[in-house]
Amino acid sequence: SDTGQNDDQSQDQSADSGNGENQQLSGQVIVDGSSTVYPVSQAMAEEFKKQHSEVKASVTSSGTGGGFKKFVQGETDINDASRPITPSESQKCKENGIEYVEFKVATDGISVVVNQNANWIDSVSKDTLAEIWGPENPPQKWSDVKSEWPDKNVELYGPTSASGTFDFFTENIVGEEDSSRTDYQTTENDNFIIKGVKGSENAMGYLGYAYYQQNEDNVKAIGINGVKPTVESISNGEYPLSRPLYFYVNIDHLKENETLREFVKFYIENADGEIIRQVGYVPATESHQNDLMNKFENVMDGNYEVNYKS
Amino acid sequence: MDNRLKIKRTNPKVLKERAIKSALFSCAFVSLLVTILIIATLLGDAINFFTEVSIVEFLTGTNWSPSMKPYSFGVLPLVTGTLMITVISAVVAVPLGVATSVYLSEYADKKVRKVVKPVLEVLAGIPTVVYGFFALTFITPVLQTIFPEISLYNALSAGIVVGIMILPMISSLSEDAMSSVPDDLRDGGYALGASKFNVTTGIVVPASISGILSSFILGISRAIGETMAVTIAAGRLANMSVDPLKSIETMTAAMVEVAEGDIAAGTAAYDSLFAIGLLLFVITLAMNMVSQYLKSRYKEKY
Amino acid sequence: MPNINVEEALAGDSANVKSFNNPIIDVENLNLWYGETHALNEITLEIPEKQVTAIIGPSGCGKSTFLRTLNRMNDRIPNVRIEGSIIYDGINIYEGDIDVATLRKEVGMVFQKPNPFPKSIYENVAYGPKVHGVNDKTKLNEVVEKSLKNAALWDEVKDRLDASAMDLSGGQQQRLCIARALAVEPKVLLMDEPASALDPVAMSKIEDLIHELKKNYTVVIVTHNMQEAARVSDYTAFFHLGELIEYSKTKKLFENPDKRMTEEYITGRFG
Amino acid sequence: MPNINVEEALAGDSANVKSFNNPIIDVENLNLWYGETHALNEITLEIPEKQVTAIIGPSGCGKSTFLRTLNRMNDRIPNVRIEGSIIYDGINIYEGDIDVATLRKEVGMVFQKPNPFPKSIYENVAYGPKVHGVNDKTKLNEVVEKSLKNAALWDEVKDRLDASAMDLSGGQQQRLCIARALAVEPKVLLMDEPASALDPVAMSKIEDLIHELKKNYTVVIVTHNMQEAARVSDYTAFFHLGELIEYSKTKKLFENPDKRMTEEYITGRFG
Amino acid sequence: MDVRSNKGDLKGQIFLFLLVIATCVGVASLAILVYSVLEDATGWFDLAFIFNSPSRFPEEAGIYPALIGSIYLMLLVAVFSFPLGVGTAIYLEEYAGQSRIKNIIELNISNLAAVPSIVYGLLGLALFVRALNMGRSLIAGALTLTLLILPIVIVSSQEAIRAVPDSLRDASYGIGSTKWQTIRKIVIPEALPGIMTGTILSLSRAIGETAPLIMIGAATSMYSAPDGIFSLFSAMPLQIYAWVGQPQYAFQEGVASAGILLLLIVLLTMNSVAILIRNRFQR
Ligand SMILES: Nc1ncnc2c1ncn2[C@@H]1O[C@H](COP(=O)(O)OP(=O)(O)OP(=O)(O)O)[C@@H](O)[C@H]1O
Ligand SMILES: Nc1ncnc2c1ncn2[C@@H]1O[C@H](COP(=O)(O)OP(=O)(O)OP(=O)(O)O)[C@@H](O)[C@H]1O
Ligand SMILES: [Mg+2]
Ligand SMILES: [Mg+2]
Repeated sequence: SDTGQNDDQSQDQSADSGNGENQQLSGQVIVDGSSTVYPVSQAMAEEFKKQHSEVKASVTSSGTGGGFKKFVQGETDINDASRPITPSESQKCKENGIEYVEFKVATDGISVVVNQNANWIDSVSKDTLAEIWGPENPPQKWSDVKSEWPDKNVELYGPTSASGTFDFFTENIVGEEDSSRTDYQTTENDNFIIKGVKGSENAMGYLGYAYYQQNEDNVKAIGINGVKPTVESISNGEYPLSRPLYFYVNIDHLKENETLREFVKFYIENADGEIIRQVGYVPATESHQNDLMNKFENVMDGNYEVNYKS
Repeated sequence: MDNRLKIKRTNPKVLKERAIKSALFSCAFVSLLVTILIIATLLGDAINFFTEVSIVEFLTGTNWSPSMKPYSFGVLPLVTGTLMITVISAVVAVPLGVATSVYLSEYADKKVRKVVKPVLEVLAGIPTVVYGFFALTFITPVLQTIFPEISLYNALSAGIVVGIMILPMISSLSEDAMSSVPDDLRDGGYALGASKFNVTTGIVVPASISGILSSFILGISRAIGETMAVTIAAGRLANMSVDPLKSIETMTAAMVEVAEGDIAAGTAAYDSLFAIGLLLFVITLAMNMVSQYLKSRYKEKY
Repeated sequence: MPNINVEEALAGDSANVKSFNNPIIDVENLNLWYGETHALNEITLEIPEKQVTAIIGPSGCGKSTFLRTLNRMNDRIPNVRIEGSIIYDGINIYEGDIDVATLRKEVGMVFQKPNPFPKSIYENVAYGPKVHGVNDKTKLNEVVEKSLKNAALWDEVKDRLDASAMDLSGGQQQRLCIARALAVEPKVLLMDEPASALDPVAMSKIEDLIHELKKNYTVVIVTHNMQEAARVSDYTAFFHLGELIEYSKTKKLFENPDKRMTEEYITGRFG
Repeated sequence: MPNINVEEALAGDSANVKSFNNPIIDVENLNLWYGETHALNEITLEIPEKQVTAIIGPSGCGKSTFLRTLNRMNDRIPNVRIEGSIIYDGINIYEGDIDVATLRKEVGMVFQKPNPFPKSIYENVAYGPKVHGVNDKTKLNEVVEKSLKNAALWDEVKDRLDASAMDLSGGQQQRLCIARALAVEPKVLLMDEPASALDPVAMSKIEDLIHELKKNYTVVIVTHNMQEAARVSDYTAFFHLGELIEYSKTKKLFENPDKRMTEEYITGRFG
Repeated sequence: MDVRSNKGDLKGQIFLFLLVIATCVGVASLAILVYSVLEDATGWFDLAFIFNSPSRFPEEAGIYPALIGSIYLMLLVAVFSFPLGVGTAIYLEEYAGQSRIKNIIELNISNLAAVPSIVYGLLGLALFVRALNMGRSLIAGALTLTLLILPIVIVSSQEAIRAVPDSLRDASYGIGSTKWQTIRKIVIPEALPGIMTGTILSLSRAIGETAPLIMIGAATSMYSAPDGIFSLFSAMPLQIYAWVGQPQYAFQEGVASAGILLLLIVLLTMNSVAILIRNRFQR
């Protein structure tokens, strides 16, 4: 992505949304939540700010859970989430009289990566992955998994158990959320998974698609059940570890705060395009984007009922 | 007239002195208030936590796994992790810090002191995140050449980096304490034919021991409470081992993990953050009581 | 009511001092500047071994400064510049690699302002011997007791050797500092107004001590007290504004000074 | 060579002192303990206004301690316990709410060890007046000059008022501290061995000053120097081991003391 | 004896050697750190970086809003923590005597020094952001950091005040100064170098802290600079933290390093003021 391209694009966008009479927005928007979604919100805020220079947009990444803790108190306008809201969080909103609406903005594909030079592996089945990462009798040597694999120690890198990535991976691969072997290197910074895997031919790790995409030269993503993570395979759901990313908006704030309204609209309008791709995620399809827009309009028209989980 | 010296409560000078005293007391009171508020902040959720996890399991359990099945909330591995970082960083920073302060205060000439002291103080201001990366990308690789079996994330390099971080706290505050020892005392020593080494270790250091101990307490306290650097560099593997070459998890790292991860509030995993905070508070309180006692025994006054 | 008779104290011959057979310290053309201030100006004098030399002169004339040059305590003050030479025991102490610690062990000093260490009374006195390698407890106890006795302090503190030296009275602190200096058994003892804070009884004990010390040691003493100088010293040097005005046998200097200035000074008070 | 004749200095009548018409300070049954140490034992004495009272006694007998009780400087030492009363200007300064700052402004003090502030010479002297509200620059200059002159220091420092007081010689520092105390014009001036570090010339100037001060001020002076006590004071109190042994007119005390102990002490040196 | 023999001091030579080595270790650590930062920052650190807002394109990314946020933050922290910390120290050293309350407060302060910064974040969130309704404003962030560094300011000031010789206080009281006059004119100027050291160390700590600010919800990215103490804000370490976590190398290394470099520059500028004050008062 180069800069010139971006300039053109932002001009396009101002043409898109600069049609309102509300030229001089000057309010503020507070976004908090998942560090996975954070780059998306950050990019949206950046572009939005280019059109509305007086707006104050605060984007924080304090984790999905930490963000929801504030969201359920009505302290933030938007909460980014790398997982759906939990029933308890939803109930807190209900108790506090917070009405919210969920938007699924982008899709991530959790990528399993190995060293560039690891010629012995190219694709694995979900079951094999489960065997490697599962809690029961975790293999110590690769040859314990498959006899043709090298007789070398298994070195694993992954995100911490507090992250949404971990939850999603364990639920979809191991089969039970939060169930995993424990003897692997954990970090909350995905760049260090890359570093670890890059450094050893016997290493394997999993992380967000954005990180893989930036490091295609450094590590190799292996296929799962034969499907490799690509924009295509993630967006059409073919890739087994496609993971939706969300943001939640406080409806009261949405109604009161014109700036927020414009921001959310802007966010949805751009959910299908370049901005999302630039930060390394897979954008929404056109039809999905239309759904989001309809949902937004329904909320604004009052045709929307919050479906609290329990 | 004959009551001139008697303080009248309305005497403006007296009122002023009293007002100042009250104002200063209020300042001191703030710190008490902060403690009360911290306890209050932690207690609510910590109590929630203890309704789900028994306090005995928490304090005696040897397995910490709040968000990985099987869930388990034994805090001991975190305590040993914190202890290890504290000990390693103290082993690095205390001798280096004291030696540096002795050098700057007693040996270095004025120009060197004027440059080196502020230079070292810069170490105190480097963002802790940066320290974390420094440990991972510089210290660990160096250590790897010495201990090939060392983990990428390990207690040793995290401890070293925390030691570097608290170094200026110890060196600067100790240096201040030593340089405020009156020169008369040094003269007294030198005139007896004591060498510089003797005067420094036998007179200056004992005379400034209160300040030196304070600097230890502040430095080591920061090591105990240090968060980001260890979170990044020491790994996230809560294990009871005391092998500094392995990954560990400290109490503070566990707290950040919960606070910045995606775990939902209200779960035991989330509430454990507050329980750990409270426990850490109790542990440091006990340590401080001991050190206050020790300090009161080694005070020299001039 | 006693009459103080200085004349009596000044027995001895009245020859002027130029040089000694065997001076322990030989100061030649000594100049000292504090920054711009020329505090000692071309001082030349020899200090005889096993004698008491007194230095007198008005406040600010450079007595303390001079004393401190003799064991290089001036090294410790920034911006001091020294020219000239001081030969101690055959060696110019301002030249080449001098082991100042050994120098100071041999040329000990008691300061004008008492400066006890913030330690116990015992530790103050034992510090010197310990530094010089005496670790034997009984030996130390002996040294401490003997030094405190010599400094006329033992009776007052023998029951509280562990008390802080900082809680002593001014005069007690001064005697403690004397005891501390004695404990390392220097060959030359420099005393900067050791008796100024002392009452007559303590003072006379210190003077007795000085007489005693003379048998084995060399003493250089700064004092403002003419009688003391007269009583205790064999030779007296009179300083004025950084210059050595007159230096001769004590008796001579007090009875028949060469210089008008000396006469004015020593009689200025009592004339 | 002068003879020092104490007799001459002790002119005046020889009545013993019991009480004065109008004492400025009246000490009654004063006891003081440092922790366990009983440092002052049932001291009762009256200090006459506009007279000079000398306090003598062996080192460690409680002279400084006593002096410090008179303006409550002992408040500052931990573990001090005081019983008895001290009436100053009609008020018991150990009772009720006393404005110690005003007390100390009126009952000023010069300490045994010179303790100049680490500021310039000028600032040292100007400190007191400034604290008491004098801000006018010319007024301050006047006060500084006058005080330094009175303390016999002006000539030595007039060219370097901005230099640090810490670089002065011992005797200069002591005179600076006297100047600093004079600058606030106290009614009573407590001097703890003010002349001990002074040479005869400076000492005589200070003594002249004390004579001068007497016209308007009350002076209480601690000294080890019998001649000085004899020359300068009107009344003398002799302390021993925390007790007031004898208190009478100076002439009486020196010529014809009531107590054997007094006689032994004052003659002990000169007999 | 031979005063010329210098061999007796071998111990002293070894000692000095060790001291120099120790000092060098600290200096060398800093040199390595700064060198690696500089190396990564070259090419990224320029005026545009300082005056731009953050961006998802590394070439355009700047730190201006966070820079201004940090500067405001430090000014506020200094304004809050200096009087509070020094005031507490004065109370404890000059007024409290040997009382029980003094022991309790002192114990409490050294205990606060060990409370993890994240807990201060929790406290700031509960107290300033919520209870006092300050929101995620600069002032809430400054107050949170103030509490965090208060123990350092207090303890170091206390030590500095304690080291002032009592004879100076005697001298001041002896001419009738009140307690406060003595403190203000004699004790504080004498203790100032030590107090400044504490202030330098604590402000340094404050400027590099991330966790508590994230806890109170300060922005990791802001696109406009704060314009008042109740304004939303970001701070440099937060922005750096965000960059370091980005997938692109250009952010992790270049842009983040440029941010660190700028932070060090700000830190040095801030400290040099304090250092000037310290040097002026140091004897
Ligand atoms: N702070 C203190 N704590 C304990 N004891 C003390 C303290 N100050 C003085 N003393 C003791 O009290 C006694 C009286 O001391 P003080 O200073 O009054 O003596 P002094 O008469 O002034 O002696 P000098 O002439 O030597 O100055 C001495 O025995 C001394 O050791
Ligand atoms: N550290 C210093 N820096 C600058 N000048 C100094 C220093 N020490 C002393 N002086 C000056 O040098 C001169 C000599 O000082 P010195 O202390 O030798 O006098 P002294 O003869 O001992 O006087 P006293 O009898 O008052 O102690 C004085 O004018 C003094 O002000
Ligand atoms: Mg002198
Ligand atoms: Mg005394």
